[in-house]
Amino acid sequence: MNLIYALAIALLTGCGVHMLLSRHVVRIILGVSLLSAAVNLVIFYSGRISSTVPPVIEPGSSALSEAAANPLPQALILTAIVIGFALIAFAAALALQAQRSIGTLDNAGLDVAESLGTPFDGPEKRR
Amino acid sequence: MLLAQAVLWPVAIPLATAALAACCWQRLAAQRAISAAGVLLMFAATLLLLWQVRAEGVQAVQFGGWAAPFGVSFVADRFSAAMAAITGLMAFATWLFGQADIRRREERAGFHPLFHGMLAGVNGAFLTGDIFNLYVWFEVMLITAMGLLVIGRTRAQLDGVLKYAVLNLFSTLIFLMAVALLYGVAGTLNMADLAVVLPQAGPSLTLTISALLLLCGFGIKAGYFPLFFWLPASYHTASITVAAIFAGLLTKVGVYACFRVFTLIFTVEGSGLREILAVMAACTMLFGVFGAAVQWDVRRILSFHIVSQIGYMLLGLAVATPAALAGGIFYIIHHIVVKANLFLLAGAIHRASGTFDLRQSGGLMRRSPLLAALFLVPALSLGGIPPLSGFWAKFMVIDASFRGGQGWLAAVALVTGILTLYSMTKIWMEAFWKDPLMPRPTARAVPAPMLAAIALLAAVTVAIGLQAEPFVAYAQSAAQALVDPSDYIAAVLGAVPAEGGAMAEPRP
Amino acid sequence: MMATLSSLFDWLSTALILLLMVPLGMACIRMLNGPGYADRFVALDMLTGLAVAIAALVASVTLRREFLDVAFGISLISFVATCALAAFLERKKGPRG
Amino acid sequence: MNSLILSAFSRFLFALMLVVSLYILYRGHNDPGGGFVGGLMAAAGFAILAMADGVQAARRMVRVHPVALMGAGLVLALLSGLPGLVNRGSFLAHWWFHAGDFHSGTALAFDIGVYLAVLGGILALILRFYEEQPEA
Amino acid sequence: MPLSAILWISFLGSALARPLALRLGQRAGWVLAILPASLFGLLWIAGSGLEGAGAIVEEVAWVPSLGITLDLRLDGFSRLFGLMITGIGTLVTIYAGAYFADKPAHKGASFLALILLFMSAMLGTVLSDSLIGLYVFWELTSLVSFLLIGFDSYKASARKAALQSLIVTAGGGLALFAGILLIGMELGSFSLSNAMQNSAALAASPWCGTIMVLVLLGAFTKSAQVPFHFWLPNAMEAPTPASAYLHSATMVKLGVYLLARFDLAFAQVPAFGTALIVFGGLTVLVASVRALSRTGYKAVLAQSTVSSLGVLVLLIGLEGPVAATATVGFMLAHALYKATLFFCAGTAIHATGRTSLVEINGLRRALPVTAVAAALAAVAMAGLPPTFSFIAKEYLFEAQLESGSGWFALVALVLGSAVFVAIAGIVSLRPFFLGRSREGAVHHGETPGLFLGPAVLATLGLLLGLLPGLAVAPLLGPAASALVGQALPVSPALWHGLTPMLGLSALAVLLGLALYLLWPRLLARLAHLDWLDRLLGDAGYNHAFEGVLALARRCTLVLQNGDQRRYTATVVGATLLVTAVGLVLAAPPLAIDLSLEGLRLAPAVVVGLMVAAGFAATRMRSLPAALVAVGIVGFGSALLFLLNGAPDLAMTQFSVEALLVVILAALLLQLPIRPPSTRSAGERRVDALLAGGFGLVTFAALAAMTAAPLDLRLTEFFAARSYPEAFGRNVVNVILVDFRAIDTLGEIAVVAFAAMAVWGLLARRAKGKEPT
Amino acid sequence: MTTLLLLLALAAKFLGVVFLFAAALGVLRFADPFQRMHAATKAGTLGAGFVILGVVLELQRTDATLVGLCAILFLLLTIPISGHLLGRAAFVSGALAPGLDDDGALAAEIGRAKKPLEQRARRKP
Amino acid sequence: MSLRLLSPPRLAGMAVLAVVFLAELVKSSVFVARLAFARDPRMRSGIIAYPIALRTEFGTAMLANLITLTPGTCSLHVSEDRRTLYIHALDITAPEEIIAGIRTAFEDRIRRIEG
Repeated sequence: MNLIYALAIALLTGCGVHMLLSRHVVRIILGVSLLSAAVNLVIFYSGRISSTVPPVIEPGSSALSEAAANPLPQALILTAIVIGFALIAFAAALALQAQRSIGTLDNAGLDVAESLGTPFDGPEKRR
Repeated sequence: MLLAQAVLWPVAIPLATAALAACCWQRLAAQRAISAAGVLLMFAATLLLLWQVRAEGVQAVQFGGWAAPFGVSFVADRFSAAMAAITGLMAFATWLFGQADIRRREERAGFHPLFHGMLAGVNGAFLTGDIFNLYVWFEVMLITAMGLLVIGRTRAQLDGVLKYAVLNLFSTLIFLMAVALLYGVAGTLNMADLAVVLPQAGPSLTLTISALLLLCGFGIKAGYFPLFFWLPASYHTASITVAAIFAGLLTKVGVYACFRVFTLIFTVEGSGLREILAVMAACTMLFGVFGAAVQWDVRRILSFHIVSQIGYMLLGLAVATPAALAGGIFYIIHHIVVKANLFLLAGAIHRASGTFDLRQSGGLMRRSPLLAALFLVPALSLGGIPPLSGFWAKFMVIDASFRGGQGWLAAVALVTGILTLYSMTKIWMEAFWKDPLMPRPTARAVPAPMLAAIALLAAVTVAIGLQAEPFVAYAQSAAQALVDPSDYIAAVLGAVPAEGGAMAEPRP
Repeated sequence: MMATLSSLFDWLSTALILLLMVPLGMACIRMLNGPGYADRFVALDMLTGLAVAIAALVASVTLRREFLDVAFGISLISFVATCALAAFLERKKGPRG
Repeated sequence: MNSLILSAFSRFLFALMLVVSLYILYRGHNDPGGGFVGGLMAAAGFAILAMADGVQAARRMVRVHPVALMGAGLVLALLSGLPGLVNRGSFLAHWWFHAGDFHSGTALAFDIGVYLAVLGGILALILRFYEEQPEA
Repeated sequence: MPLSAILWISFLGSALARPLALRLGQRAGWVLAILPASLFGLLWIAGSGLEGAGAIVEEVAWVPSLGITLDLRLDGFSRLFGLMITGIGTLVTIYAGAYFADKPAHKGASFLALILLFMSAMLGTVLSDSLIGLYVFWELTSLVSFLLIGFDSYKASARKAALQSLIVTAGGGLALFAGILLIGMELGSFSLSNAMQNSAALAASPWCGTIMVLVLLGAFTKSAQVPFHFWLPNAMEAPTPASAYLHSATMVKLGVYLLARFDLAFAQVPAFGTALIVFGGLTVLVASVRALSRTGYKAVLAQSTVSSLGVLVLLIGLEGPVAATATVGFMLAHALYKATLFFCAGTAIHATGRTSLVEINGLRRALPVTAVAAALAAVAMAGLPPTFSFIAKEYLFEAQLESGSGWFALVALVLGSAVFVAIAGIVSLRPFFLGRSREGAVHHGETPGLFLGPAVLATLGLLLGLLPGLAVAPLLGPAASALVGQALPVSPALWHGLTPMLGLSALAVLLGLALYLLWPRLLARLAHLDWLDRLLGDAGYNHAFEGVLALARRCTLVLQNGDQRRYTATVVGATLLVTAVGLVLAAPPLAIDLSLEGLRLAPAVVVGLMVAAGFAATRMRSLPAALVAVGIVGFGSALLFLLNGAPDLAMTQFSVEALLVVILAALLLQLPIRPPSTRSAGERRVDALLAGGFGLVTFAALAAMTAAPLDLRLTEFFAARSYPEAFGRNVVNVILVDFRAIDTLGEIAVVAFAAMAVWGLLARRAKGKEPT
Repeated sequence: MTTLLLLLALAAKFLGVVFLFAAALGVLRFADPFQRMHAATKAGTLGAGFVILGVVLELQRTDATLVGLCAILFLLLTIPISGHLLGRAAFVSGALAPGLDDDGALAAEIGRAKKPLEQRARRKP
Repeated sequence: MSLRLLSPPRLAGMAVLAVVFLAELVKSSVFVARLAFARDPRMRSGIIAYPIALRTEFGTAMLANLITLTPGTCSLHVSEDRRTLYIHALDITAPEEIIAGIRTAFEDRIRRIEG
């Protein structure tokens, strides 16, 4: 099973990176979300995926049963999911505002920042 | 309680300030007051921490009272205490500068809470002793930084922050992945515990990849070659107060993390990291300064210089002898002060000449000789002219690389030095010496708070330069603690009663 | 007898989960193939039911109530996503607006 | 979306989700759930309201400024760490109140802080994102 | 009087100079001259007891942690330098005060302050025994000279020259710095005297050659030796008083000072002397040719300074005690006459407003005292008796003949001397005594401040020649002794009898006369030789400078080209490269655990669907479709959590996924949803490669991770303590709110800050109806 | 009794899965988004409901029953609304509907785009 | 949803409605399932305008929801004046039957609950 998980996570990471390399901001955002899903799975995998029993102490017992899944990666992933969500939401807001004020979301047309005081004009056109 | 928890306050105070400022979202006056109090308290707290660490050695606290590898610990050794203190200073200086620079519109967009949030993130990253917690603080820093970057909502800012966001998101993701891999091998997240456990775990493919991913993740944050592109693409668009504190602190957090991780958890020695770091350092210095040499916008010149100077710090890590690490630490401290000050000066230049573009500015020597004199201090310090702080920084780093058998790195550093000096004189000649092409209507007098902030930082630079001894000695002892982290480990793992003994009995 | 029966039930529940993978796959095909956005969104909505069912079945495999809680949560919150998608579909006029 | 069917049910769904979110928040310490999911659930309730009746309607329901709400959440979460600091000398060391098998304490306050912060945060996001849309 | 006090007085004095000068107005020059004059006196007194190679040493601590002191040392040589610096400094200050009398007060004040600072820095350089201290002051002189050269900053040429001088001298300074660091590393101390005494250790060091080259670089750049000779003539953009100080006395001689000091340290490295002779000789030749091809008054003088420096460097390269005497003698002589000539030139230019020698004629009547001083200085420059220069020149030839270092040095010296003769005529006879001054050509007459300096110096040159034993012996003797490291008897006299040296002198004078007479024609001829100017001028520097900048431009253009995709691709590619190189270098064991053990079909199917959706997402052009595909991935990971015992995670993932859809749908609502691709086919291939590489790295890391069992200490602790101590049954939640509550605090802070940032970012601008 | 309940539970679960299966099949095979929506909402809801019911019967715990019933209630409450919203949105956005014979004058009431959104988006801006 | 609605007869009405509704739901699902499994799932569907006789907004919405969960129908829209309900029917061979079915199964009962 490890093989399958590892392979799948690796492939998802690859897909995420591929989308990240796009020039369109929204696709990049989707790529980030793909990549962060993959990274979350890496955390999950690193805690060893071996059990289907939730890490909740059953009534009457005062300690978690041996069979339960590893709770620590779960807590870490929870944090990571939330943080990833916040960042993606912010990136989406950026994209929205950029669309509103610059009018494009394709990086081929986004060079407002770096054309400030650029030394490259005339024959030395950028790109 | 105040003293025992000295490590806590530099993070808790700005976080509380940010939260309180957010509570008063619509009342700017209240926000300003809270912000002022927060800055002063935080500065005091960081100084307290510094004093405490100097007096009593490594300080560690365990959150929730859970013993070290189980709970999250905050640790301050000499290095991190110094970083926190310099953060306090930066916060104070930029806050002072901001009194005259921050506009109402920016305040309404949440400047105060975001500013303090960023400080909390920076200090958290400096003080945490847990690698996952480090990730969390990195994210706090990232999101607030992005928020501050676009606080003016100009088109350039939007464009810049998009690039900033993409590369930094990639950075945090590979950082997180590396953390996961570390956990998967070592089963622990506490950095001190990792330092104990990893040598027993032995080398493995996963660990090596984790180390390299950490290097790249931090490298993006820090702006190493060839990972720095986001920095010159975005920093110059930020409003000056923001850019100054960014230039001073944010990349250094990446450098700090590199220093911490590659001395405590991994070693540079014998793992192939040295060669990679050395090449990276050399290229970072050179290509950074190349960029600076050709730019015309003051802020862009300075942005590229950040990259270039990061190379020197990295050089310290690449050589990795105690002297080299001391040089790196000294360099970080020096550079934070100087680079922030230069950005503040860029703001003052903009105020006085009405433009950031060197081709259009000029005549400031006559109009504002005080500004000219103040400019010379950090500019020359950056160029490594003695006896300012930059000279000692360069001295330590280059000397260490000669002694560490990396003469070629020293040579690159020296060549970079010339180009650094060149681009600083370029600013000087264009903005101060040259007569402006045309008088600009936007030019105004530089307000007093701006000059005060600049003068404060310039004074620090001069003080470090003339009285380098305490700083050098401090950096050396900090570096010694990095090379031999037994105190750090003992403070984290050994100082608390075993396994949270105090927690065993619930209180009636 | 009870033990074998319960293990049989366990096994059956696992098999049912596996069986549910088939509709899941079919919904995914519809989501990825389209052809229209409306088709994709309908299929995405369909996933809610599937997820609830899978959560419930996991609860029956592990005999833990916690998973039923998840089903309960999903049933409520995924509605928002559908709303948003429908709103998107309805309001989006042309390539720009 | 001027859907009568949705707006007829939106208030009801909103109230339901709010109640459920509080329930999830409360029992989070012992069962799946907690402040974060609770906050999300509550925010989803507001989102439904916003989509059915418009952003202003949702905004009116909050009464408090969403940013202030999350500021309050953060403050509460920070404050919940203080009793531990005073009593136990350790920040975020939770202080507990016991009544037989019933335990409650600052951990719950912390979770409420999380709930408020997340609610305020997501609410702010949703309100902003749905604010300027061209009406159908 | 401790030496440090002298430095303190000097620096404090110069710090106070500007405000003081502003208050004093016209008399500022005279009053401020008290500072250098008193320093002169102090140095005279402090060093008067020195005998032979003796020295006064004062230890000053600075940065003990780095083994750095600010030790000061006064021996004969540094005393001679110090006296030159302060003595000429006094006169320069007075002259500058007069020179700036009719300019805005703040300019004069700034200039005086800079001059005094300059003097202090030079004084520090020659008094330092610590190499680091020396370097500190050395760079300070470079810096102040930068400010002085660019003093008339409105002139583009002044700025350019200032930059050039800074780049060259500070760049050379960095080389020197490296050399000093290496010396410190090899000898274990940064003490100059220690280095001078440990020549054997230095010669034995593997770094010896490097150190030598670096020190030579430092000195050559400062002293404008070939191939760095170009900056000094350009530096005459500085106001004349500064030129006089810069060229004649001192700053450029610091390089010579350094070489003279290191002559002992490199005593056992023959290449050192050879290099000095070769480069010094070349400098003499090049500067001679260039001096004869100029017409600008200061330009000619500047070129002749370069030539003199070449002579000095050559002299240091020569062996033998006479060479040392010749060095110090020529140094003093040159300082005296060159400063005079610069003062005179300044007065002449000031008076006429013209700079070309061709246009300045017959100023004898208008500027009588200056003319006399110029004549005296010219005689000295030509090396004619009875001036002190004549004695110096005799020594010079003697040193050459004694060391027997070959014809090259001899030719260079004789030619150089001949050109000095010619130039002496050109710069003093022609402007002051030949031709007739044009009507109304003189705007400003000479004032006491303007003629005091040249008069005193010229007289001194004559006086010392006539009475050499009076002051010269006590001054030159210790200086030369200090150079060779042992007591050296020096008895200068005007008349040595008929010696070969006299013959050489005569030859040089004759040649010089011929050159002087031929000068107008020579000038016309040389003026046409553009290639010569290019070859010998700063064209090389300009090319190198432009070349570096062009390289920088190209690098920046390629690296920071504004294209996001390029950035990301480079970053990802670099990450992969670093990982690959790191793996090769570290070569970790390849223990990999890959098995299908424990296969469960349901998760496998889910995972397969996720991957399919992931791939589909990368191929979809339409954004809503891609959103749905990414949604499947998120949904799939929620299902995975569900199937693997993580209900909390599943619930959170579902909720977050739903809200993400809500937000992204709102985003897509306001965007074009089917943007055309701007990735070319080639870029797509590169991207696929990078993505594949990244996937491979991830796969390798994951596959190797499970080869070893996980240490579950933390998990066991949480499992055991959750309920008894933290009173929660849901361990995940207990970790979140108790064990690792600070993480959660940070996490909600991230959410809160993100929301705040978005709130500010998406606010509508000034439309009024927005509730803030 | 327990065995009976368990068998009942099994039956319910099985029935639920079958319904879900049918729903997915419908989503896959039906001709246009409206018809697919019928499958997704009706059969999907019922399938999920039956599965939950089965699990509730199997677990036989009060809290689980309560939660399960609540979940079913929510499903019944939300799925028709989402079906309605999706259907209407599909109609308004002009989704291709080969199986739709008669628009019953709805287009006159709320309007219907000439082309489906995916085709409208395809046009160059 | 006012308290008025909670009087005993209304509650009884609601209970009856719920039972009927559940039965309809099962029928409807079976219907769809049969179609899904059919060899040729092609059918003629269309939109029917249904005149509403209910007064309250909530009642109308309730009706719409119930319709959605019943065989082959799904409410798409309620007209602005709340007089017409547009229903998508899977099979429109007999639209009158559908309308009649809805009227008897749901609308009358809801009207009774409305009072």
